[in-house]
Amino acid sequence: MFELLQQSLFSGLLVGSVYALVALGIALTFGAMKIINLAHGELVLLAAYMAYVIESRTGWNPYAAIPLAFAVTALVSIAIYLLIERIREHRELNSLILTFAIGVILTNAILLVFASDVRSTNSPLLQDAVSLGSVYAMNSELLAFVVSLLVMAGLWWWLRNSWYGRAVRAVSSNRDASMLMGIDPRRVELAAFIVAGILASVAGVALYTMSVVQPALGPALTVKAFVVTVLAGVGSIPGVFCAALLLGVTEAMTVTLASSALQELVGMVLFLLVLFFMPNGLFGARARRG
Amino acid sequence: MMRNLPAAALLVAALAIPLVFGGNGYIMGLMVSGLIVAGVALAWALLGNLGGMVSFGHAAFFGVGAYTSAILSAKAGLPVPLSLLAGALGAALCSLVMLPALRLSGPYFALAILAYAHIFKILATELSSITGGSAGFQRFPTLPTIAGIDFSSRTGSYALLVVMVALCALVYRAVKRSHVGTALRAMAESEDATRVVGVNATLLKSWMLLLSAFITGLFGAMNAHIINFLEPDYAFSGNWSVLPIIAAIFGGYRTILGPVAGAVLIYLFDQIIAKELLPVGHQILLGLLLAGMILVAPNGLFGLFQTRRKGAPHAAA
Amino acid sequence: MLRLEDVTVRFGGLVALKEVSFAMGEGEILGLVGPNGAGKTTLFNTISGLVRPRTGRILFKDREIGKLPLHARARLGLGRTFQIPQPMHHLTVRENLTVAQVFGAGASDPARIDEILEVMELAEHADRDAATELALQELKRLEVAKALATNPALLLLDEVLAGLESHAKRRFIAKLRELHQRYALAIVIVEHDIETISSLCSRAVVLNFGELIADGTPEEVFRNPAVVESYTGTADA
Amino acid sequence: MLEVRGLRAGYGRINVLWDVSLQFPTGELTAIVGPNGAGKTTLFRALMGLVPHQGEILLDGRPIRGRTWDLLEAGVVMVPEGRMVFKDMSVAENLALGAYPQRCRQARARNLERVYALFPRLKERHRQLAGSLSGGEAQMVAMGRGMMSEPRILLIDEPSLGLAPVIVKEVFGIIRRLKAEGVTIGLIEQNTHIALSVADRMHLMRSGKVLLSQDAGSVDLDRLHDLYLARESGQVQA
Amino acid sequence: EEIAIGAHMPLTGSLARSGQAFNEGMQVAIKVFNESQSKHKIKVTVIDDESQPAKAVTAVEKLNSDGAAAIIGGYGSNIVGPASDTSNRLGKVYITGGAVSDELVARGNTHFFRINNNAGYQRGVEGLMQELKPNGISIVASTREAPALLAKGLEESLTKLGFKVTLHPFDPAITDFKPIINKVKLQDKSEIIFMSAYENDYVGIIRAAKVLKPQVKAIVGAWSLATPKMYSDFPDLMQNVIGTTFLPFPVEVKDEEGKKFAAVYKEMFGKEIEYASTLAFVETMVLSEALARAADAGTLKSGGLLAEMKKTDRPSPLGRITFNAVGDNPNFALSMGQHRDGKIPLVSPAASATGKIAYPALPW
Ligand SMILES: Nc1ncnc2c1ncn2[C@@H]1O[C@H](COP(=O)(O)OP(=O)(O)OP(=O)(O)O)[C@@H](O)[C@H]1O
Ligand SMILES: Nc1ncnc2c1ncn2[C@@H]1O[C@H](COP(=O)(O)OP(=O)(O)OP(=O)(O)O)[C@@H](O)[C@H]1O
Ligand SMILES: [Mg+2]
Ligand SMILES: [Mg+2]
Repeated sequence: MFELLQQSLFSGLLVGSVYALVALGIALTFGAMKIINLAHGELVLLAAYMAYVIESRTGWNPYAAIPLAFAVTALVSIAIYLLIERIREHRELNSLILTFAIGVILTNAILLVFASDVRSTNSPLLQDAVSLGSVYAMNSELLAFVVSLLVMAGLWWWLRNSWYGRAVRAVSSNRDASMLMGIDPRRVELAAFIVAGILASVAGVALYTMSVVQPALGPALTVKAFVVTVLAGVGSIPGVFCAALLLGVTEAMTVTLASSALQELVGMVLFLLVLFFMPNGLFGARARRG
Repeated sequence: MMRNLPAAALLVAALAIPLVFGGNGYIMGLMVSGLIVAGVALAWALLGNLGGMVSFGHAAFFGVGAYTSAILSAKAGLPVPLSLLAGALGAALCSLVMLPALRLSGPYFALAILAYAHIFKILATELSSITGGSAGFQRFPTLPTIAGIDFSSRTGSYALLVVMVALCALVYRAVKRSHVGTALRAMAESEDATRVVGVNATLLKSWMLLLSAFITGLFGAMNAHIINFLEPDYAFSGNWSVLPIIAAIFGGYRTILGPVAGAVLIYLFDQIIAKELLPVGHQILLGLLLAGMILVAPNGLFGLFQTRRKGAPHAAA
Repeated sequence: MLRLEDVTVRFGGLVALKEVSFAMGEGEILGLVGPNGAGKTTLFNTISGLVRPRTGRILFKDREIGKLPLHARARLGLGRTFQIPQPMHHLTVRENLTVAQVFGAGASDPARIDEILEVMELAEHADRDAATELALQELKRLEVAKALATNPALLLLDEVLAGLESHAKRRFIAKLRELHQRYALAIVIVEHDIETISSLCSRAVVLNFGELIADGTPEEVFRNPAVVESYTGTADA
Repeated sequence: MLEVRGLRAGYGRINVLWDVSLQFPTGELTAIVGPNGAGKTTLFRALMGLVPHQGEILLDGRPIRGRTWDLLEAGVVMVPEGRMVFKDMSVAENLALGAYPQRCRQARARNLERVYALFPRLKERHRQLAGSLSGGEAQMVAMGRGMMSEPRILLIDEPSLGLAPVIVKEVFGIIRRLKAEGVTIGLIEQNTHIALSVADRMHLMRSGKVLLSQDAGSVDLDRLHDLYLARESGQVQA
Repeated sequence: EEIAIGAHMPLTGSLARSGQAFNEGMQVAIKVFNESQSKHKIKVTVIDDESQPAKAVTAVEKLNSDGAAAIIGGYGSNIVGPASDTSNRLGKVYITGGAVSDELVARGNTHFFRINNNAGYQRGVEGLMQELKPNGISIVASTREAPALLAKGLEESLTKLGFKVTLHPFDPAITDFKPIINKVKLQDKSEIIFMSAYENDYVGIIRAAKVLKPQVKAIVGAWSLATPKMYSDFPDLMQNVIGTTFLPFPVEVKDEEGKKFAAVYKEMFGKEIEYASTLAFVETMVLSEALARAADAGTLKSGGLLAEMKKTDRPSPLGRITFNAVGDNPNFALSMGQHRDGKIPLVSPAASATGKIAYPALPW
């Protein structure tokens, strides 16, 4: 029994780290700009397919695809922002619909270009098993864990130490007042979207190396990421990481102790419980105002 | 008189369609599906517009309505008209479980409802002794023949749905025009301000959730008896959450007729025009249409027609 | 009419109100003054139900209202304004008043609303969108109008006169007097302008760091050394 | 020197300013008074590029094309009413944002100390969300935030609004000090007496027009009074 | 004489992969049939049902109103169910190769035909198990409709055959299978992992098994596993894995029809035939022939097709095809094929085997 739990705890942590990677981009645009980018899952997916393109064409390690993936996701991300920027009324609701529409467009574009086949890495190096004591993992999973830790730290540092982080939040808090501070709202928001693009590109490549991708995956990724974001509490980047790990572990434990058919159920119940009893999320310090 | 023009036009169109296409099962089938979406879109818009709550999970009510009605009519032998009502009530009852979510605002509420939809879907899969599990549930009665009208025929279903959509629209209108409607409109963005003048915000919002769930459940139940097959993936499909949102926004979710017209138009556009142009991936056109609409006419099709009411929100600067 | 007994409010480590007790009678106009952050708005929030006190009782019309929800207190006849105006969004000025009247006073009376619009000099703005098309002073008048529409017995006014130029201020004060007479209103008013308090109120209480430090006629209160030190400062700066 | 010529501005369907022309001479304090709804705030907002407008705005004789953030870099800063703080950010973050323009980022720590010294209450509450501050405290944040950016030209909208008398005195002390340091100041103030005590020149606005412009030393209070009450109209130069 | 028929296929949505393969097989059949004789020309209109029942129902209605003589059904029992109901109501013959639920033939629809069924898959797997005689079988099954049905059926029948069976149903949203495989490894300790799922799940499950290396002797799966495509996409994962199929690879089709099919398929789509396309090919051929017979007899307009369908009795790449009273094909049974260095020999049942099973059969 102990061995069983040990392995599932470990697996849960690794899966959680990918949830975190996917969630960070959403957490950034939502936490900072109150804009939920419903096309974020598709951005991640797009990056994953770039990894597939690079791997299948050149045989290189999928991680070599990060520059290409970044170029593509950043472009799409910028396009998304330029469209959102044109919305004047009811920005929060309308941007939701707009990004949803963009997600539909991307999903179908991916379907048209890459067909509905399932894709995943073939690199033996990444797929090889490693054991840490009595627990096992794929190389790619450990790598993704480390990458997600680094990315999280990087993002956290950026939001903390660059003027952008504060500025983005100021813009979403009060646009006019932020302009009076000398902030160019478009510039900082665009920067946030580009960073979200970077995050998506890394997440996509990591996803490709340790899981299976297919065109219809986008919305599921977005929802999971958003659940993690809310679980964490808006505005807390380390919180996203912890919440993602918690979700991963909870799911793995459900599989081990009960049935794998209940995994999603337990995840959702956990989410609701947190939402009702800790409306600010597990790590969100800020008051949520109506 | 001018104000009722769109409504009159819609009514004429609704009457004309069976006269022109009555023999064409395909068109009538599309209309029926479109009207189902229209009903849910209306319910969604009611909650969104009056309750100020954006829901991502109306599939929950839709599915519960469908299963409740199907199971009661098949296993308990309830006559279908009653089971439809029971389905609607079942959905409303389910929304009681969601009342705690009313404390949440904006995206938090939307996501909480989505979580509920997931949970109900998984329950429907797991409680296979009642629901038939993922294998699905079939062989339950179709819509009955009453007073010589066979409601299970395409034209019969169509007539039923037109009447139901119209009834729900009237209820919606009555609520919206009442003082309750005015108070609800304000509550979305200024809850404290409304409460200190004596509005019991929680209660009013609860009523809206209940009403919206009721309507959605009703249409879910009708759809079940029209399609005559249920399985969790279908009854609780994300489509029942997403399509109505698209339709409502497209038509103008702050209007009453917008969601209805939006649903039918979007559905027909997607199925007739988009599918013709792009057999695979035709939803890309839907996406483009929706994105364009939000950018060009954020208040939807009907919002475009409506002369801007004095004092309506407008963009400053 | 209104009685507070040992009301204490905390925000985390901060004691915003410390065992505050006072009572006021029917038809009284009470001035509530004190330095910034003394707890005046918090006191209003506590009475109207936005903030739950840690300890203490609040009695209104001889009824304990400490556990009642916001809307119930409003229906009992507690009207209040917000220091930072909070109009009801998406509604016109007139609709704001209608909602307040229907839900707060329990009856619909368009004539009365017209009257309030007239009195509060909002008639010309009646059909503007309250949240996006009014300037600050208009919003403040709307605050008072909304509270009046609920047909209150007690009106809590939080700095409704701040920022008015002197003539407008005088006009407003006269109006308040008239309302007070006509509807037999009891009023608690927060104001930083000593003159206003002196001319309008028969009695004033002073809060400082959440504590009630003085209670009496405005003259008495403003002569109180503690008040002078913490609030008015020396006569000339 | 900041100058406007023939400024027209408004909100959507409503026009508020009608051909307003006035100057904020370098190193002087220019007070603007006038009844409520006269368009004083709108004038400042238009100057800062927050409200669409027609007419010319000149900074040191050169026309500026109203990009708010360029103005900030050039040292033109506005202190809005306390409602315009960043409600869901802490006091410290609000103040830090005041130092956003490139030119004053270096001196952020020093300026923060200065602001905390002037408003000790803000130092106590530096972690509190600005949205939960009392009205007066929020006003202090707005004022402090403006001072974080080392303004060359400072436009202040009703700094005394909602402040206790002691604090009002302090704030005007600060304004005097800033003026002494050579900052050009535009001030909107309801209290004519206080305004006159610090101003070099005074303009009276009414219904979106400047009706009276006078040197502070030679203000005719009766005239002012009359104009407030609208017994007279028309442009008056003194 | 041109005969118009219609088809609804899930070209988009969750079942798009299978729908595409079905569509290809069907197109090849039409071509082969039209070229094989010159009297009749079959024309097919395909509508995307988006993997949704309501869309499939309207598709059937549209095809009917456009004058289709019969309808070829799509994939997935939940979609075929309501669609074939509608077709039945409209009096149109409906044939499918993608809906295996037993419920479908219990409805008493007179115009419903299908060439495959759950029982056929079960029989294939049961045969293999009886040959291997493992001490225990762990079934890892998606809770989606078809996989869940197969898993349920197998759990019952294998238990009846005396095997120790453990069922692990999983939510389709799952991506990490290590916790499940870990249970197999530490709790079940069975010798066989049987997967009833779809392609993406197979990849995930086998990867997890490769990492945790449970003491199993074989990894076996259901549909869409023993296909050349899976091997070419994931060679490291598929080696030695066993799945249901009926054709070895490279295709060693003995019958003329199969050879023809493979050749035309390669010509049209540039790849080898696979499992789903073969199903579609066969159903389309069966239908086409019945249509031709009815047209020859001049009864096509007067409902003669139904009678001709019932008379069907022909060999096919899938084996013999006949229809019983409820429209089911009682002869349907599958073989098991094993991935071996890019080839897929049939390893069970012994009668149709083209190679010997490598056992233990593991990709590591
Ligand atoms: N939600 C809250 N969390 C933390 N502190 C709060 C909260 N609300 C109020 N405070 C603090 O409590 C104190 C009292 O605030 P209150 O608004 O009652 O002051 P006030 O007397 O109305 O002052 P002013 O004259 O400036 O409006 C202030 O210091 C304020 O910062
Ligand atoms: N956002 C807005 N939309 C529409 N009209 C507005 C808006 N803001 C202000 N106004 C109108 O513009 C006019 C001038 O407003 P402004 O705020 O400039 O006045 P002010 O002179 O600053 O007065 P106060 O002393 O009240 O601050 C007012 O009549 C007001 O109705
Ligand atoms: Mg206050
Ligand atoms: Mg102003």
